[in-house]
Amino acid sequence: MKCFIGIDLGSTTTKAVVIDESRSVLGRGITNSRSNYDTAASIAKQEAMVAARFHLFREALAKGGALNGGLEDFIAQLERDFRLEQFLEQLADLEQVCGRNVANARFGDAAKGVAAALVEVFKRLREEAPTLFAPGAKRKSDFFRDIAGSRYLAVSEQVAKDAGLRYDMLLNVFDRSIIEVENRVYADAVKGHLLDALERTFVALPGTRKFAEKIRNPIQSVIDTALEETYVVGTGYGRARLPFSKEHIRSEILCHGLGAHVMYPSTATVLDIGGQDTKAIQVDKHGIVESFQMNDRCAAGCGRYLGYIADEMNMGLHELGPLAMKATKTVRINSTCTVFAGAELRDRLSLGEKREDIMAGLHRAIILRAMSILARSGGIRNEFTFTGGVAKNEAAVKALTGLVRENYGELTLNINPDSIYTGALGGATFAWRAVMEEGKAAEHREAA
Amino acid sequence: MSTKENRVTEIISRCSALFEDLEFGAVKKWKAAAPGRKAIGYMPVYVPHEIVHAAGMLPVGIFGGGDQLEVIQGDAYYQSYICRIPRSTVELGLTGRLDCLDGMLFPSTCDVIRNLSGMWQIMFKNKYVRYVDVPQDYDDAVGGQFYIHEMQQIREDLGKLAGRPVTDEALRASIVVYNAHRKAIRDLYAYRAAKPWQAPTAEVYLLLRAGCVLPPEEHTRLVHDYLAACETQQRPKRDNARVVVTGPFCEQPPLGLIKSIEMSGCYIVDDEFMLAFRWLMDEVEETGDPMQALSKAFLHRSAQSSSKYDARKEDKGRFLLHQVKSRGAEGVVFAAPSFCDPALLERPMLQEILARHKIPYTAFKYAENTGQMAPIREQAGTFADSIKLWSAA
Amino acid sequence: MSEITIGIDIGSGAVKTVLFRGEQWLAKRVERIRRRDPLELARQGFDEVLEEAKLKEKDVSYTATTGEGENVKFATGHFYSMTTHARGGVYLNPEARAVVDIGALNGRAIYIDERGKVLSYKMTSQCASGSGQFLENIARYLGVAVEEIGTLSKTSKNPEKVSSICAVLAETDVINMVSRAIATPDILKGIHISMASRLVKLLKVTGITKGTVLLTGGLALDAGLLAALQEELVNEKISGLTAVSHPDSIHAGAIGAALWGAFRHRKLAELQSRAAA
Amino acid sequence: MNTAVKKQVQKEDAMWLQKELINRNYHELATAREHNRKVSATFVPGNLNELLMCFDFARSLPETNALQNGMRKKSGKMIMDAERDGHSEDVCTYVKADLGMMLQGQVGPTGDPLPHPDILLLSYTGCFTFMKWFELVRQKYNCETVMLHVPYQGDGKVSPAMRDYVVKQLKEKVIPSLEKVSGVKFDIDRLRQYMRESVKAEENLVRVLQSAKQRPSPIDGYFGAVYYIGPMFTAFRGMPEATRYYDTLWAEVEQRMREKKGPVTPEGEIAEEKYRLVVEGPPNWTSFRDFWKMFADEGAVVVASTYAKVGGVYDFGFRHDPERPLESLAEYCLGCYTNLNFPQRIDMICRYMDEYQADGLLINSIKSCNSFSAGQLLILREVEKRTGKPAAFIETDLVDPRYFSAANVKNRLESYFQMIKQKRTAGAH
Repeated sequence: MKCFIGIDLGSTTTKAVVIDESRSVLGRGITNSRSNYDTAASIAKQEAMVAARFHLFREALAKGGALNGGLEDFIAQLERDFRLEQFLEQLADLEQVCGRNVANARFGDAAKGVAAALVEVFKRLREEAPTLFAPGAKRKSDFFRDIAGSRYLAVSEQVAKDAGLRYDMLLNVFDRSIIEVENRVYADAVKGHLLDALERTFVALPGTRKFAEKIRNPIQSVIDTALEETYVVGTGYGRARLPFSKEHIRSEILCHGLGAHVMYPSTATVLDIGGQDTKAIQVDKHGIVESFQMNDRCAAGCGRYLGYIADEMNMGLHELGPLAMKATKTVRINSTCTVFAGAELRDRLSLGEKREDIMAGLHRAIILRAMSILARSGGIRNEFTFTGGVAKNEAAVKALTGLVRENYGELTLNINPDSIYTGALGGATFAWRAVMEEGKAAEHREAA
Repeated sequence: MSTKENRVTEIISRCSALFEDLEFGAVKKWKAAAPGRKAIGYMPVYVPHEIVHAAGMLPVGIFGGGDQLEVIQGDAYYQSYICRIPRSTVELGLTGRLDCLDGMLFPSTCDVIRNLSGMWQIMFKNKYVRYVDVPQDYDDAVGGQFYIHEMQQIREDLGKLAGRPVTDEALRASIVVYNAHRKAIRDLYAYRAAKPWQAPTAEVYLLLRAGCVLPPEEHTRLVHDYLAACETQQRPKRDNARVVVTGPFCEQPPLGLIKSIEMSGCYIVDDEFMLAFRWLMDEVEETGDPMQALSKAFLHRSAQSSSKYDARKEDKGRFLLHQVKSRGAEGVVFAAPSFCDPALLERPMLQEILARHKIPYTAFKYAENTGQMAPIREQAGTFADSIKLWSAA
Repeated sequence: MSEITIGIDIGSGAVKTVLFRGEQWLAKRVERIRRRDPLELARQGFDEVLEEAKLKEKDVSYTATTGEGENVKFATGHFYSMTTHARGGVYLNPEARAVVDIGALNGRAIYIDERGKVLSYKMTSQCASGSGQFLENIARYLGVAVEEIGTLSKTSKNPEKVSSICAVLAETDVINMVSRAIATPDILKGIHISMASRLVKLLKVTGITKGTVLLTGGLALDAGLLAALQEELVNEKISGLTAVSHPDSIHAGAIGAALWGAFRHRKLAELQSRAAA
Repeated sequence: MNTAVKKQVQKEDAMWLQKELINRNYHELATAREHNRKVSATFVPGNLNELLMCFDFARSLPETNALQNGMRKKSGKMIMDAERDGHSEDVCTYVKADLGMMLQGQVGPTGDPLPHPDILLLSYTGCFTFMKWFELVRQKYNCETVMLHVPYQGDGKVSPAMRDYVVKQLKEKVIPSLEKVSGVKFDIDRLRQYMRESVKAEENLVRVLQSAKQRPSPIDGYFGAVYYIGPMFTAFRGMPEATRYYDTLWAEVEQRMREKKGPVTPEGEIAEEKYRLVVEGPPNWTSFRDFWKMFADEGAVVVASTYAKVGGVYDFGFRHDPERPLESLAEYCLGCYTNLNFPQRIDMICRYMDEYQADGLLINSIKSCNSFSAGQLLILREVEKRTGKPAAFIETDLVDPRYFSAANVKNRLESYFQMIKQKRTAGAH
């Protein structure tokens, strides 16, 4: 089937959206942007394609009617099992690379001990893996680097202590190995993982086993359906580095404007807070950009700021918002300089301020900065759409909602859980237009 | 209850309330006390307050928004490499907090404040706005004549605004009021330099800031009261280094920064805060042609600051050296607002002169909303340490 | 018998602890913070140096903190870090006439005399792309252990300079470099050069023209940085300065704190005995 | 000889003439001491070239030196040197490039040594930093300094008092100082003669700049204009050589107009004029060609710029007047672009947008220059409001290579051009 793909290569994450001929979203994929942009784009695209398969599974299974009532649970379980399969493969890969790197590192006499410790660390990681993907389990992030990294740090600190080894050495091995592992695309493995996951799901949900064939067949046929990459449009911060021709590239401003318009056709003002930039965009009723403003050469107040804070607090990015929501007051934070955020945080803590109150202040500081960029672009008009990774953060949303009301009165505020994909959706829509409206040939997308 | 001991606290908490009131309640109250009263704002650095006063109006010092104002709209007008004060001032204006002002005077400080005068004309079309150019030529016949013209224009404008011309009589009377005010401020500075532990700069600063929103007569009384109250109590004297703080002549540091300098072991014995009140260094002639008198005071007896031209090479740094010597300071702290062209361009010249006179100095930058005091404490603390631990060695 | 003093230097990257008996150095500890609570690490360091020196808490006459240690509850007193680095620098290398301390966030150049008196100093402000924290983040990203940074950097033939001043944007610069297949040593060297250039600038501003410059702080043992600094000094034709490091450079702040602690202890004792008399 | 070849030769004429002028001036400066000539330094806005010529000064313009060093990629090091000498990162990089050059031994952009000036004519017009700049030079090198304070047009007009003040300073301060330092007696007829030359050149410069009203524009009114204004804004206004340069230039531009040709860029001719822009703010010099290429590659032509008026606004009718020499010099100084207040600057840009049929306004905000930059975002908003045309904002610096982020600028420019295009296609529907 024909697929139109938009890829938004951001500074921290890379997003992809796949839409079909009727412009319905088939799937969304996200990964952390890494040093290799091709890889990031491929992985995001692959993730979106996997999501598209799940979308098609759901449709096919619904049609088959075998899972009456239990469809959503089944799909959710299948997805978790698929993630676990993926995780285990990458973990095995990581173990192998780590092993190789211990041999190469100059640890001298300690090398043996480190190698032994690694075996123990990975044994524990493998054992606990299913709990990470159990129903209701909370993960700090969805990316392998983050999940594996945070667990590795925790487990290896314990292992090192028990073995009387230097913790630093274990960290070192991880640091030098992860980059290699995360830059690998496991494209060939997807089908296999899906099928393996299916078997796991039958185990997890034994009640479904009696319909095994009625389930397996439609799934197999979806797996066998070719998803054709009809047209790809790239956008985002790193778009210039995508291996696409100029025809296939649009500025992220246009894509965000269009993406927001597609999600909410009455959008007039769009705010996007990304990793390194904040964009305020004014669009007309056709989704055409009228004006825009971005932050300047200083990345203060961008999403990456929260990343630094999370590191500083030893928390996951997802956990910051909920903590800030517990605040009983808002500590005033004036510096939105990312690098100094940690220093400011420590300053406040040492003055006896509570973590949650400081968090609320930090979120407010980011949003204040965004409010200024919005004011620069001509203010907020109805309807107002908030997109980007930070839009998922409830504390940021709360601060924004309050400030918008104070400064612009009541208006419609659109925030979508999928808003991080806005730029990619715009890109996919441009791809769709190129073929369906402008009759562009589905020329080859990626040069070698 | 008003015992002698808490009179200081009383005065300072009043000043503190005035300082924190970003709604300018004191100005509104003054205006409401009699019908038809008008208030004219001025930004830091010198404008002839006497003319505003003689027109029966209240001169109001607008010294930015400090660290308690959330700047949203103001930031929309300025790039990150422009100092803070214009953006917080724009914020004050756009949020209606300056509606109580009937006009604004923008002194000749630097290009940023100069441009702000034109922006104000566009943003606040119904208000009286004027850029006050001061001569950089100090001859009575050349710069003086131009300056008198400039002041004359303001005098006529304000006369129109007031509905009656500003008479020479009124101007002379205002000169007398301001001479008394300047005298009070000079006394305050002399007192602090003599007993810095009795009049900490955080207090002196708040007291000065009260002068932004109070009529000069009332502020003069307040300064006298404070000085009298200070003498009634003994405060502990600490082993601190005596320093002159130079640089903050326009955008003001947060109060926390002033406290941090003191906490890290420095007594501030002279400074450039609120230089607007001390611009004319001694008494202005109270008889004769008042415009001539004001012009002469400006041309020949006004403070040296980085926003002013030094006609001769040998004039550079004289004022600062005088501050150091006359106040018995042991060192100089250059505290300049980030991106402040006048202060930062002046700094190397002054430092060279201090080095020549073997006066130690340290330097850092701040913004009116600086939140992190640790680097400030570290630098001021090391400076104080090095003076204290080693001065006898 | 000389008094026992402990110096604790809480930086933003690591906590350093030393124990002295008079001028005699008995024990040391360094613990990278890596997302842990610095105050707990300070206590841990305190206990560990005591254990190493086979002493008890009650034997300690003065515990001095420096760096971000103003809130250590069990400390006797606090000294500002440039004061302590100066003193510690001269202790480690009596020839030192300047101390350059590169911490995780700020860099400092301190011009001193032969007694460790601070003559002048300069600290970096704002925007931290040239900071230790930045280098460490990048190294982690590149999969390079902190100890290896220097060795790798020294093999660079074509260092690639980082142009952004904002550390966040500089991160992207580096990510771009990786995607352009710039070799790891060239990236690291590029960062070293930009750091060295900032440090030389700081040094020049302090007014020092000749003598030995001792690197202290967490990055002092980074041979790549030292090399870049020496090259920058040559490039800038400040040939009167020689940059050196010391195996114990990382402890300079803590040493200074311990020594100043002893000084204060004697002073306090003197005052007390005078009061008693 | 066919016409194509002839055209090429003509094109080279103006460029070659200019290059020769500049090189000769640097040579004159380098050899001033041996020829017993005194050296003056002054600034571009309000530069009193005709007056300085009356005293036989070899004339140096520190801003031009800095920008030439910027274009030759030498300024980065100079700025670092000045910062190491104690100057703040925050302040104007022209000043630091100049002071850095002095610290490096005062070798000018062409490699010729530059002598320390005998007199600094501080024409304090439209820029606060000028004042500190010459104070800094004075303190370090002990040069004689004379201040010419030009009041700001705070009310948007030049009052008789302002003009009288400037004239009085010219008579009582500037001219006597110049006489004293140079040893040459002031001759007002000589001044008149130079001013007559100025007028001729000014007429042609205005013609050249206004040729951009044509579609396609034969010139680029920003990147190209930087070259066209060179002789006029620096040490050559009032010289017959400058008059010749502008004659030649105008002949070339006229020819291109007749042939309906677009501007010539360093990368060749612009084939298709896709976007017509007005630009506010000075250019970046350290990446000047790359910067221009970002426009040229997209078919964007700048039809008018405020920077081309920084050393004098001639296109609204001002000419030096030999009949009222000192008054006219005063009016010239008072009328420079950066001495205009905000409402005037906005009016001027709106007028350009209209008269030159521009698609939009681009502001290149320069970190170094508060005189230009402080408040530009208000200009942006007002112009958008008044013209209905889109405006965009980028940030660079004059001569500090650290402040030119090519990726950043390109990203914004691309987005801007795509936006104009998208709007245009939408409008056509």
